[in-house]
Amino acid sequence: MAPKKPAKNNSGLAIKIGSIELANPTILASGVLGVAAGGLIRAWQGGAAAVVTKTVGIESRTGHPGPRIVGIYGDSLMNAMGIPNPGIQEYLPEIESTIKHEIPVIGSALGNSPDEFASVAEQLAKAGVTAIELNVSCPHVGSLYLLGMDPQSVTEVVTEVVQRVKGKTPVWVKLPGSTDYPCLVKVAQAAEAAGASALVALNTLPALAIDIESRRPLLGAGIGGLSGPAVKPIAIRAVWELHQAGIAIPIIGVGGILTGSDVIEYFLAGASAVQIGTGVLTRGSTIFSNVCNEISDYLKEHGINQISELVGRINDAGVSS
Amino acid sequence: MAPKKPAKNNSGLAIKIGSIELANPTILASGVLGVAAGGLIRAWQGGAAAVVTKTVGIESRTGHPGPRIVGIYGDSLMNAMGIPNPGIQEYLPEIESTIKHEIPVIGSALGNSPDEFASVAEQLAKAGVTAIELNVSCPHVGSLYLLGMDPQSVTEVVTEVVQRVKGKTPVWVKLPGSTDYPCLVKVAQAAEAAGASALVALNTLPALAIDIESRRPLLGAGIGGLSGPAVKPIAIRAVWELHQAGIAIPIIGVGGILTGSDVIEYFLAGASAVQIGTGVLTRGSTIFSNVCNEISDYLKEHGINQISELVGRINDAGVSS
Amino acid sequence: MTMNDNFNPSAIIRPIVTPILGVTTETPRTKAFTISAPSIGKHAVPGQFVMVWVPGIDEIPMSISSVNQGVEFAAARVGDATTQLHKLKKGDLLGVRGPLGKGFVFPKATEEKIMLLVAGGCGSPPIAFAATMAIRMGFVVDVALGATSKAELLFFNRFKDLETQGVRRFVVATDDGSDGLLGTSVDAATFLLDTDPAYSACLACGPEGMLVNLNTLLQKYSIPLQVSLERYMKCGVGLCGHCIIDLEGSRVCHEGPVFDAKNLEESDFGKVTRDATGKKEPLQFESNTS
Amino acid sequence: MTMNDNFNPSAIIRPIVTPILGVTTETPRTKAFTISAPSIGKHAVPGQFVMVWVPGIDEIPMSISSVNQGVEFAAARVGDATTQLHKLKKGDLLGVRGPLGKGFVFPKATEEKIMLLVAGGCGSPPIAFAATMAIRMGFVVDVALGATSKAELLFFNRFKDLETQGVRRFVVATDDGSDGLLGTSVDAATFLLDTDPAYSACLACGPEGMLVNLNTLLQKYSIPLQVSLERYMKCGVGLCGHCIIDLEGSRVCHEGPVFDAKNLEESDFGKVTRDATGKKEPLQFESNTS
Ligand SMILES: Cc1cc2nc3c(=O)[nH]c(=O)nc-3n(C[C@H](O)[C@H](O)[C@H](O)COP(=O)(O)OP(=O)(O)OC[C@H]3O[C@@H](n4cnc5c(N)ncnc54)[C@H](O)[C@@H]3O)c2cc1C
Ligand SMILES: Cc1cc2nc3c(=O)[nH]c(=O)nc-3n(C[C@H](O)[C@H](O)[C@H](O)COP(=O)(O)OP(=O)(O)OC[C@H]3O[C@@H](n4cnc5c(N)ncnc54)[C@H](O)[C@@H]3O)c2cc1C
Ligand SMILES: Cc1cc2nc3c(=O)[nH]c(=O)nc-3n(C[C@H](O)[C@H](O)[C@H](O)COP(=O)(O)O)c2cc1C
Ligand SMILES: Cc1cc2nc3c(=O)[nH]c(=O)nc-3n(C[C@H](O)[C@H](O)[C@H](O)COP(=O)(O)O)c2cc1C
Ligand code: FES
Ligand code: FES
Repeated sequence: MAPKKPAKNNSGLAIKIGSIELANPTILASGVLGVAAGGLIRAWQGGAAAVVTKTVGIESRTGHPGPRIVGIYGDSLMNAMGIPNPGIQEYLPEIESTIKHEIPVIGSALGNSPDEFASVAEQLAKAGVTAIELNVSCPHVGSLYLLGMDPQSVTEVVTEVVQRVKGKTPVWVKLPGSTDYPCLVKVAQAAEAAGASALVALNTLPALAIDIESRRPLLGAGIGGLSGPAVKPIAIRAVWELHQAGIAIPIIGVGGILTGSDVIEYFLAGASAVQIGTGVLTRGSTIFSNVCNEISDYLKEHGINQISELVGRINDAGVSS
Repeated sequence: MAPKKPAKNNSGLAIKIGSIELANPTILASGVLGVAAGGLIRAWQGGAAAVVTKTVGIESRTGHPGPRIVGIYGDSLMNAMGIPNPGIQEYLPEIESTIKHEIPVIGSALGNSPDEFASVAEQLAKAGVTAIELNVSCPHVGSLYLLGMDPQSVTEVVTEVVQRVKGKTPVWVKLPGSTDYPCLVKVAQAAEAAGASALVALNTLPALAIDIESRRPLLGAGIGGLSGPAVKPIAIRAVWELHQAGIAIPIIGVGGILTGSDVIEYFLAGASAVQIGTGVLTRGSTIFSNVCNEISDYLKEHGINQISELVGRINDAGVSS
Repeated sequence: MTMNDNFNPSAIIRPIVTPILGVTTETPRTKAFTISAPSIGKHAVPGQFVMVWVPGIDEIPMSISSVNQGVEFAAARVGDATTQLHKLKKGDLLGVRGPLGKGFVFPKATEEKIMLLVAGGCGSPPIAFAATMAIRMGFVVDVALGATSKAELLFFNRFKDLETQGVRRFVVATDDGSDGLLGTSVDAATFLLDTDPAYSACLACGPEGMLVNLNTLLQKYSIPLQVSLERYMKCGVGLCGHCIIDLEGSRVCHEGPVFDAKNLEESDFGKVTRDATGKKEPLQFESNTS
Repeated sequence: MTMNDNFNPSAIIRPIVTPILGVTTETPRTKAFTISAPSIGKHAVPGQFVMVWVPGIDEIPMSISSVNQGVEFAAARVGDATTQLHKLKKGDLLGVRGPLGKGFVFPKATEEKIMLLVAGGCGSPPIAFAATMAIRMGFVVDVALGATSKAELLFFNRFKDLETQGVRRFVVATDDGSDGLLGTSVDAATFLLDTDPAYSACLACGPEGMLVNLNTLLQKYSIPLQVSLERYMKCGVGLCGHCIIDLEGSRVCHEGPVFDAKNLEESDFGKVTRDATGKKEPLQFESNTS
């Protein structure tokens, strides 16, 4: 069974993230569909120009006990999967069978130390991933969230990873769902200075939901990460703050994207590409092509040739940070 | 015209915030309806046990240009009012005519310095407010948001205010919409140590929404504060973190409350009372009595005598922070 | 673009941003703007308003004057936002959200029923919309229109045209006597009442002083009066409380802008208004009772 | 409490937490639980499942076995969550969300149509639900049921009772021969096919080895087979990808758990499964083709 490449009837959607060229700006976010090659392929057949793998580490993780997801008012979601993954060795075949279909795969990595991050990254690079995404920001796994809030730690991780992949594979850093933008900017600057090729903003936001019948947290892990429409204006603010602060590497926006409008909003704020996760639940795995069609309509209606022309083109005269 | 006190047919709802006794746990949040005495009275007639005034400073402020509110997916809202207020002198009559109706009024204060905060607080105290709420956390007004993220500044402001009101009027501190909980806990501890009587968590979260037609921010000020259901799980997490961290003064939960269930959720996480803002838009100004009725039903169905028995009673065994 | 209507909050809290369909100069200081906003037009009733977002400047309340060819409002040039608004042309972007507030309440029409409509100054927009509606509902309609001068008689032609459709008598007054009676719309109303005071209802919009005087006048005839008020508006949807006019918390943007004049006795009506900071300021005008 | 149903996300992503209405011991290792969840019961079709939240332990998938007296499922005690589940009594709280996945597809029933239902081990729940539904739809139904021993024949009485309502033939098999044929549910099915192979469809649930063997058997007769599969589930709604079984990304929780056996050729069916980490593990079973 050879998966079919989705029709590319949308012009003006091609974008670049540094040296990486993609057919359109939509990328499958990490942790969604990505446990298996088939999931990554499904997203790509649904229109995603690239796919991010499930975050993987050196060792396998069973993840948190269930419930692992819970719906929040307004099509939003909380999850506490706990980054289940079979470990990089076991996971490599999934990546390889995806890459075999000429699908750009971004490998998401975690680690307990700069060295662990780098080991995972090395193996991902060897498997031929298009880029590596460092997950320094999962809000419900140990100290990952705090790692991503600390510029010094981020410097160490990124420096080690970039050195070990010898600058051959671009390294992206996924930022935490923080509302402390001055801190976020410092982390972003640290990542950029240490050699990151792009930033991904944002991971889920730390949150808690309680069942009032059993009086227990609605997620097995207690704390979870908020995603979906609830976080969109917060993530867009983050993208804008990073752009404003003069971050020169591309910013990939993620959080709450459901429609082409949402993507345009991210681009205007300063994003050069986007990722979609929770939207797969709301609109199905063809959300990527649906969103691309909506972007195309917008570009046509507004006489814009390339979506990339919109990056950072918010008219924010008079708006103060 | 003497406004009628709403019927108090709900038992088990009475709560205490330190020395303050309230007929039920619902309080009107600052900035909603509170420009005029009539608005505060309306909320009280709608069932609120107490009302927080619009935040006022020494000098008048015209606030931000419009648009000042914008709806966000899922009944959430962003606002950038910019804290318009006529200055404490001009505003005092509104407070006085509200207090005349024996309505517990909480005076919300801002300032550019500890001294300014204290001057406003002194005047509020003299007018007979039940408590003072320090707004150190508005995300779209100059440096207020950052002030509330800095334990040292919070210590200075709270110390000065508590000293100037001579410990006679309880001082509440309203915390910023931060997802950096370690920081939030430090600020809370600073406030507590400096003599605050209660904490209010959270103010709105800093966010940005963009109109893709005009390519401008949808709020006149650009940046706005996110409120409503989108922020509820984040604020509940904040309340829980504060409670977990051993904060001993009462915590007042605020953010996204629409129903009695939401209030129960906040109580289980550690809140002793709640405030409601955006819900006034969703369910009207009688949301307070509606919510109280829903709480009563819950208490009855579950054989609970007093809502206060629920404070912090989340069963979070096995849940790690 | 309508692609994500499913996902959008309602148009009362999120503007529909759309190119202006048409601009017409109605008086030297007033222009009428028409925009395409079917979801607003479909539900609007006379007296309701929209918040108009002039991108980059401000968002301001404007009464809906017509929903025939799209949503129309007419803005007098008075300050920053309206000055910028007047510079906009067909095709320029404008945001509108609404319909906001409660409009005029039309009594059940019977053959006998006659309605008096009174518009002063910039008060014509909701009255023009109300006239169209009243006629469609089968009312006999008399209109009293006032302005500073003949040129400033807003929607004069529109009311004039309605004479063939159901407006029985149309009387104008100008401060300078350049057209009609010498005086205000209240004087025009007095003229109409002198001839035939058998009105079942009166709907009015205009400067607050005029509305106070009209109220005094109509009380003598026991004709129920509905007035459309103006207050400084921040949110437009009853949330912020800026436009409250009494101790019951009546919000001009939500319970109003149209109120039964008889319910305004214990309110700020005719007495005070608030500025942008929320500060109360006394209203000054010439009273016809003194 | 139903007070805020308006504001709640749908029951497929948020559990309905409610006291257990009833618990019955069905076999030494299996108990059936009934809960009140009308919104789930109303929409559920045979083959669909719920995610059952055992508070404080875990959330696990369980096929719906009946929607007559509330939503019912039957759980074998195999590990942590099911052991704790078995300790729960009537009135204890349980969370359920659903209905999840796609159920069995019933061919259009005509007088001639006869359906074969095959359940092995813990596979009875969806098959019992399917039997009830098939009978209501007018099918003639034959049932093959297998288990390790007589005592473990899950829902034996239920199928037996259905003999008066539309089950034509009901054949059991046990590994130890303590009841019916000596063998598995596939042997019971073989017995039925030997007598009369004119089935228009076969629906089956049970251990994957059994399903593979059944598939081999039915291919000889060209009888279309639908199987209900089990995979480790994390989200249950097609989001996380943990239960994917092929390169097209077929999710057992979303495109399944019921699949047409003929579509499973290039899938993991009968070959591999994933553990809680997502690691692939070979499936081992005794094949009837070797
Ligand atoms: C319900 C309602 C309906 C209205 N309908 C019409 C109409 O149909 N046609 C028309 O010409 N005018 C109408 N107005 C008045 C109109 O809103 C103001 O003239 C306009 O806001 C002035 O804006 P500006 O920026 O040009 O003036 P500014 O320079 O900002 O201020 C000039 C004056 O305009 C008023 N104003 C400014 N901003 C607001 C605001 N947000 N809310 C209320 N008043 C404000 C104040 O009185 C202010 O002193 C209406 C007002 C209300 C409340
Ligand atoms: C669609 C579907 C329907 C099912 N219907 C039934 C049914 O009607 N009756 C019944 O008794 N069993 C059913 N199962 C199997 C049932 O889910 C497992 O027996 C149960 O999850 C075991 O949980 P545990 O904590 O007791 O076991 P554990 O100690 O956690 O693990 C024991 C084994 O149970 C399985 N398991 C554990 N967690 C999960 C999970 N989240 N998803 C899938 N499998 C898991 C694994 O194979 C694991 O090795 C169904 C499974 C699926 C996928
Ligand atoms: C079920 C689920 C699992 C996730 N797992 C991961 C993960 O393993 N690694 C990671 O970096 N982000 C993970 N995320 C976060 C998403 O990649 C994304 O940053 C976030 O959900 C916001 O985007 P969205 O609103 O489009 O979902 C997960 C999100 C969800 C909903
Ligand atoms: C229109 C509006 C104005 C507000 N103004 C203030 C304010 O002046 N001072 C303040 O401390 N909080 C202000 N807030 C924040 C609220 O008091 C509250 O903390 C926040 O909205 C979260 O609660 P909610 O989701 O119930 O609205 C305002 C909120 C809104 C929506
Ligand atoms: S303008 Fe906000 S309540 Fe009327
Ligand atoms: S369990 Fe998550 S996709 Fe099936």
